Amino acid sequence: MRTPIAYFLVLSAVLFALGSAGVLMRPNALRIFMGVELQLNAVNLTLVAFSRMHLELDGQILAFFSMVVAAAEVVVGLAIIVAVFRRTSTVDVDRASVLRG
Amino acid sequence: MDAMPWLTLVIVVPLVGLPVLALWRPITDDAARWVGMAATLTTFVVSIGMLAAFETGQAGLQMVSKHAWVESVGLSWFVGVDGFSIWLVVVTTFMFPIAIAASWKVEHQVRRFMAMSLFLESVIIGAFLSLDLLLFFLFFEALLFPTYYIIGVWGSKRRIYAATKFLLYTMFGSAFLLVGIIYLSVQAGNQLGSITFDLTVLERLQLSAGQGRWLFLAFFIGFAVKVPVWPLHTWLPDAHTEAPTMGSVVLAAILLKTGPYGMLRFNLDLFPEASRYFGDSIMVLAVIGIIYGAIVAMMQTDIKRLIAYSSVSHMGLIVLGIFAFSAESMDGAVIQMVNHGLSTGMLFLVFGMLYERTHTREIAELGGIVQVTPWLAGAYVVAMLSSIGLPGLNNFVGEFLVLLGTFSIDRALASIAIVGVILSAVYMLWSYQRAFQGPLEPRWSSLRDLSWREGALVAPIVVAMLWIGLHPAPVLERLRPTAEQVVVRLDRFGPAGIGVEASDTTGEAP
Amino acid sequence: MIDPPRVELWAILPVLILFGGALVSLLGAAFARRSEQAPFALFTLAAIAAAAASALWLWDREPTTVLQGMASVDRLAVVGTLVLCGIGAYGTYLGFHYFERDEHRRNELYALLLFALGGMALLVAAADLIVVFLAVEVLSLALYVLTALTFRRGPTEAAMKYFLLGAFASAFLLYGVAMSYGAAGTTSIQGLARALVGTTGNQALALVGALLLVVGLGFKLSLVPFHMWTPDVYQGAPSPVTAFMSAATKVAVFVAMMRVLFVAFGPLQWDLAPAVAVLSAVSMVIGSVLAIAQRDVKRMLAYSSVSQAGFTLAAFVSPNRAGIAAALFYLIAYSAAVIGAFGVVMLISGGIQEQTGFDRFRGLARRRPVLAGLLTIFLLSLAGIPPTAGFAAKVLVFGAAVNAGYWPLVLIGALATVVGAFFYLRVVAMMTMQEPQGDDISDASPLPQLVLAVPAVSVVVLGIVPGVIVPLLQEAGVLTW
Amino acid sequence: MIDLIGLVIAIPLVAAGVNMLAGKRWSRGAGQGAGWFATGAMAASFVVALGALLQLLSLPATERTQVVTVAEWIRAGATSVSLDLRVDPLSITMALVVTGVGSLIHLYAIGYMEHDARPWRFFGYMNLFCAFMLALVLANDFLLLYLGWEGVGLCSYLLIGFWSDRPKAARAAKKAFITTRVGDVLLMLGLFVMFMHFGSFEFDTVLGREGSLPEIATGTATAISLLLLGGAVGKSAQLPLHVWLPDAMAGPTPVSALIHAATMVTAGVYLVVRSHTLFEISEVALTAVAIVGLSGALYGGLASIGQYDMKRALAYSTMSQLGFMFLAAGLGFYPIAISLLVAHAFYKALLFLASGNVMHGLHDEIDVRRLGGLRADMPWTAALFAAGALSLSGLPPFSGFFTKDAILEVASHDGVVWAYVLGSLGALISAWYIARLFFQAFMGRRRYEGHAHEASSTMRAPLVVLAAGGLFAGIVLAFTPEGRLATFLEPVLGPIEEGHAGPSTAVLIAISVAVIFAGIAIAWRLYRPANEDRWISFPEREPGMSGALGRAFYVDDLYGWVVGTVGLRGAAALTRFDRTVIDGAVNGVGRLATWASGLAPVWQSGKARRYALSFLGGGAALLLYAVVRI
Repeated sequence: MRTPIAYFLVLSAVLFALGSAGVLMRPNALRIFMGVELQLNAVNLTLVAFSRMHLELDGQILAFFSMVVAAAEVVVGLAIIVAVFRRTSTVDVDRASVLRG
Repeated sequence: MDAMPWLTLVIVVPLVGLPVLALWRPITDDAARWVGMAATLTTFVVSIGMLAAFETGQAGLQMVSKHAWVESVGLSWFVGVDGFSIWLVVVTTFMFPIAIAASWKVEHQVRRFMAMSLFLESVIIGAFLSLDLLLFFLFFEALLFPTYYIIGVWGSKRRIYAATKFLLYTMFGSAFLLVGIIYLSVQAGNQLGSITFDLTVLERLQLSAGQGRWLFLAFFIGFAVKVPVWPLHTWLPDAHTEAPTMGSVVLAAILLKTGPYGMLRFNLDLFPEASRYFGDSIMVLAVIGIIYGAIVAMMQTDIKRLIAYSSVSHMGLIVLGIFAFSAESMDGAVIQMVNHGLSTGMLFLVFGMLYERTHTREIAELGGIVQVTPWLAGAYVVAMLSSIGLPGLNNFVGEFLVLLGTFSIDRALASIAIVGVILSAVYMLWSYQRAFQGPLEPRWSSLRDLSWREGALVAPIVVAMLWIGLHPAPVLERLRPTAEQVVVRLDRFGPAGIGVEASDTTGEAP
Repeated sequence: MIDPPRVELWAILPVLILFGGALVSLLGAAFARRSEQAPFALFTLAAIAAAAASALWLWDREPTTVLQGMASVDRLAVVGTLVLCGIGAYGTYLGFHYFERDEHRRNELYALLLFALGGMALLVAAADLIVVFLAVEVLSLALYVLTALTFRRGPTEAAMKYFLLGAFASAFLLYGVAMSYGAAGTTSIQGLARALVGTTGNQALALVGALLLVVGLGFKLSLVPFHMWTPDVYQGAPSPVTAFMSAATKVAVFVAMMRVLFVAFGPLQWDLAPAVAVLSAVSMVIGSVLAIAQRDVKRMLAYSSVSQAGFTLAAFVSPNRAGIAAALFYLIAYSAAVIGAFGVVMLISGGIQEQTGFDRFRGLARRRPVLAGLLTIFLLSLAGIPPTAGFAAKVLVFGAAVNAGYWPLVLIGALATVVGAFFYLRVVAMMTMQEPQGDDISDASPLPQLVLAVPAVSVVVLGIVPGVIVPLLQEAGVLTW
Repeated sequence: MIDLIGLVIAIPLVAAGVNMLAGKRWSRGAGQGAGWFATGAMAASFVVALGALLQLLSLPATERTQVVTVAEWIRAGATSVSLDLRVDPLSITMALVVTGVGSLIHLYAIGYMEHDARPWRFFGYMNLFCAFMLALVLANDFLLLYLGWEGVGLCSYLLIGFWSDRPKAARAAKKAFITTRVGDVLLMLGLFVMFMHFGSFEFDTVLGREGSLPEIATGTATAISLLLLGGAVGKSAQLPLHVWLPDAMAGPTPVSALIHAATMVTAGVYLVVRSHTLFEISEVALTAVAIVGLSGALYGGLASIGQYDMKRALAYSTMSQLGFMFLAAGLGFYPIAISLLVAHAFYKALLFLASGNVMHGLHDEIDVRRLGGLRADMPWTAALFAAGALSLSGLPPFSGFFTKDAILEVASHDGVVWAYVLGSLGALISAWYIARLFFQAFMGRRRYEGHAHEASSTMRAPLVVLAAGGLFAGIVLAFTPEGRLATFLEPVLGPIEEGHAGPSTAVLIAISVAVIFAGIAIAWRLYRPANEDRWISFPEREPGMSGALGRAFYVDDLYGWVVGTVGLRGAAALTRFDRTVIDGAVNGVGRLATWASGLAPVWQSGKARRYALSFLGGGAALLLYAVVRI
């Protein structure tokens, strides 16, 4: 017997929520970024689940796209974070608040 | 019908000066002044041509010219003139050269000053002549910046505060106006299939009573701020006081008139039922304004503020005349717009001349100067007497007609409003006594009296005042048909006023 | 035997040109010996011109979708691409001038600009949610780097915030795509529309997806409450970059938004419009109000761009040609004004020194009458005071909204305009009505002033005769189903 | 001549303009060009008026109402006012008084103003005044009448404040204008009601052609006439709007004589008499007029007794004399009212100018306590003042007798006893106060230093003429109910139906003569030279009484308190309200927005995670919306 689609959706929603929570909880830029990655992968799970539901492959292809995008983001993001670290020798986003108001 | 496109001309001519001022780099200040003067004078001449082409005794719109401008939006260049607007245009073109000459002494950024003045004149005239609501609103909003700029750059100490207050307050009002206009045009789109801002089309729309009343309010707020109707008046004293003479004169003489004019042209025309419905309450507001403005004026220690509050009072009278819906009061209201323009304009003009000499606006600091500057004081007295409605001078005609017409509609209100006549004498004469009479302040003992140039500026206004005061027939007979037409139309939407019955009984009397 | 997919590359020629140009100039930047930036700038401008030309060439094509429904060929895309190319050209020139005065050159600027531009060009032509997602990512990644370009403290911090929040937002965007996919079984925009019109689509899921997409795109558009990165990034980023992204991003994303809201989720219009209206209202009001307290012109303009996005969004409550044309006109007017404004700010603030405090602007009309005049025109247009394009744009947008029955929204907007007038004209007042303070570091070289005069003139012309482009925009407003 | 009646107004008007613009030229140095010019103008216009009179007399009594159209003035809605002048016995009489007495006073003023800095302006104003006054009396409709009405008010304002460097004068001028304006406003309201009923301001329409009464409901008539009376009360300084007249004496004496005695203040009487038909329709209004008159007569008389300032005393006496005129009009004896008006014009002008001589001779000393014994130094003036006093007191055969006595006589014959009794009392008081002035100022020992030089000939000649008029006009014109003037006025004012109640005429005359002598006797008893110290020290001995009389029963002080204290406080409060509440609200909105905007940093703290939180909040809200919507 097949597992109902709802299970996957709920699970991915939970993961997505966890990812967001990670973003909100952690002051460390890298951990925030991990949170984001978790969200993306939660979405990937959703996509795959749906593509299974619709019995066609678009969703899974889309998931691959998102992985690529995630990778690209890692590249750019880490570069920027490093740049910040070079200047302020910290990756605590809360310290980076010169711009405000 | 006249071949010349007088109206378009009179709107465009002032703008001719702009490129000269903007592009001709090595222009000297004097040259700039003369450019401004020439442009405004030409405009005056053109407006006289328009006046000559105007057919007396016709109620409807004349010299109408309509050209599609932005079809996709429904905007069209649609101008026309009738008894309501003709004199306002003339008084505008009449006051502008005087105002410019009065600002001859402006030394700082003369080119911009002249450019702004010309732009201002053009858009004011445009506002008076446009029959396309969007076009009107365009001009109505375009007024703001030049005025803001003139007050803010060439004004006195708290000029930026005053300019900003003026701008924001007026924009606040026109926000409602804009929504009203757009809503109306969309209604037109739904009923006639094509979006249009054409007044003559929109006035035939079928609006439910509710729609009519809400739209009326939206329009009314927009204009009431400009008038200003109590209690939306507090921007006026600041703007008047801080503005340079040019600003004060134009503001008082012309700009304020766009408010009551808008009510006449749009509120009454588009929403007759609602006008009837709100008429009484607006009359009450107007009367409050009359008395309130006069009393507050009495207590002012700054002459320009005093004159400003007197404007609040007088404009209240105009609004009263409009919403009394009797032929006399409406005639009175329209001619009173002209009169108030002349008298208050002249008050600011003459006081501006005095200010150039004394650099104070405080009544307490002046005193006794009539002994050293008899002619200046004389000019001030003439303006003052006109503004307190002395028979033989222009204001009396308007005041009398407004009060007469109102009295025939609502005795109580007219009787309260007429107290304003007494109060105006009180605050004017009192301030005159304190500022001009009494023992001479030693520090003013060497004031110069009016120069010939200044005298030449004042003279034409005085002539106009006496002319309207002693022989207003030419003015009245051009605006009367329009006013009567409007009143008759309005009477279909409400109880006919007693005044109308009276005029019926004596209609055949020559 | 399955026939190979047909590949109509001509249809996305502008995008290809831009990406190609990007790669070339990237290689050039890598291998060029002398760090002379003029050639790069010229090459970039040439690429942009070519892209624009190829876009024009597409104008008369029969509207269709190509590449298995991935990209669409229609006039909306063409208009979008053209506007973007214009903005890109200005971004290029401003960037060139900006770094020309600085000792260390940044030739990767041009590559990044072209990448971003390519992403945007792809976005305005996107016919599939996947492409929307990818395009958004491409342009964002480029913009992240552009923000940090000078590697000073402000820029890097801004870039980090932009990046983290951007990634966060793109997660939502992707989630929205996923939901839509779940609802309709396809991610093609027209497919979604068909599915939702019919019974095959799951309305509830679709609504959630649509809203998530709005969230994701709303971030790029800096709509309240997704706007909070905007002030920091706009202030932190180098002025030319700010100028470029404040204009170009909005154009591209709003065009995508049209396709998403009007076509893909057109059937859900009645459910979406209220949400859109609320977003628009809060953006207009909060953006304007928060701008009042700002004492830094770049930051003030950032908040103003928030409220401007709100105004543009107001047109999205009426799903028809009028609405689209109004939105497009508004975008054009806004882009011209905002590019010009940031350009003048760049010149006044001493380029790379980025001194954008109010004091720089006091009495400017005395020192630099031309710059002050230009900035005045741009600010008046942003404030929506006639006779500028901003006024016409507001009238069009409000007209569309009232037409859809949303007159309260319009009233709020009109009142927000009053608040806007306050802070825009306060700058005018400072320039014209106050005395100069401190030393003058502004850049008075004639060429940039001349270049910036073009948008100023066009703003005025569009204000007086909006009719010259409105019909074209209305044609562009015809979307294929 | 009648067709040229416009000249009567035009000449002084033009002269005024010329004098004010160019008078400076020919007034420099010794020559008093402006003065002579103005006087000439008045004389010329007098001649024209005289000519008109003669032509009028040549016509049969029934055709003595001529209307001359000059131009159209206002036409709006149904309002149509053409600028017509009306020449009939009444208006021509008034015109002659204005121009005649006017010329004499102008002549006098030449000498009086010789030391002034700007005589040309003074004479300009004087001529202007005459022009407006003539417009008022010659008007054929109420609107032109109103024009003149306000015009004379303006000139009175300008002339009272002529020496504007004296704060007293400036204040008095303002007070006069504003106080009379109250009356003017009532008059205007009257015109409104009139217009609503008749749709016109024409005399013929409103008042009915001679003989016929206008058709109008009593109520409306009452309303109109009472409002008109309000205007009259203001102009003629009757209770309760009299407070401006005494202060108006701050102006140059010729002004007091011309405007505040002979002409302008009588405009109220003229208005009532002119519109008598309306008043007659409503008995109420007529009674009101009588009451106003009587109270004015008594109040003015008593107040006059209390004054030490000669001109103030004369001012209050003017008020009481005007009171008598109103009484006459109120009882319906219009010709007598006019007769008294004419006679009063003569002798009151005379009295004022005589006191003017005193001031001129004693550099502006006017307080009787510091005068006395002037007989010796200025015999002419003394004699002339005496003549005026005799005429005013009403001893036969002087003009005062014919008029005041006539009122009482007719009153008693018509059996209006209260009017008769109180009127006689008023007569007694009049005799009393005028005799008092003469005794105090001209008899007894001199209480002033130096020599009071007698007035020059140009300042005596006109007085002589006025004296002649004051003394003998009565006999010449026979101001009796059936005398010439009365018959002349009959076409306009109708005949006087004299009743036959009460005692016979002879008895009445005897009584009134006795009354007058009683008054003089009282005056002699109190103020004869021997009593000098007692009356000078009167205030110390009777502070209450002298205070009450001297300050005219504190009416003015009451007004001063109401306006000056209560009114100003209220106005100040309203102004504060305007600044704090209304404008405060406006600025408050601005402040609110700025405050809200200031909150930005609180949330916009620069911390990325907080940004993410608000982002998430927004998303959650939208999802919630979706849930609700589904």
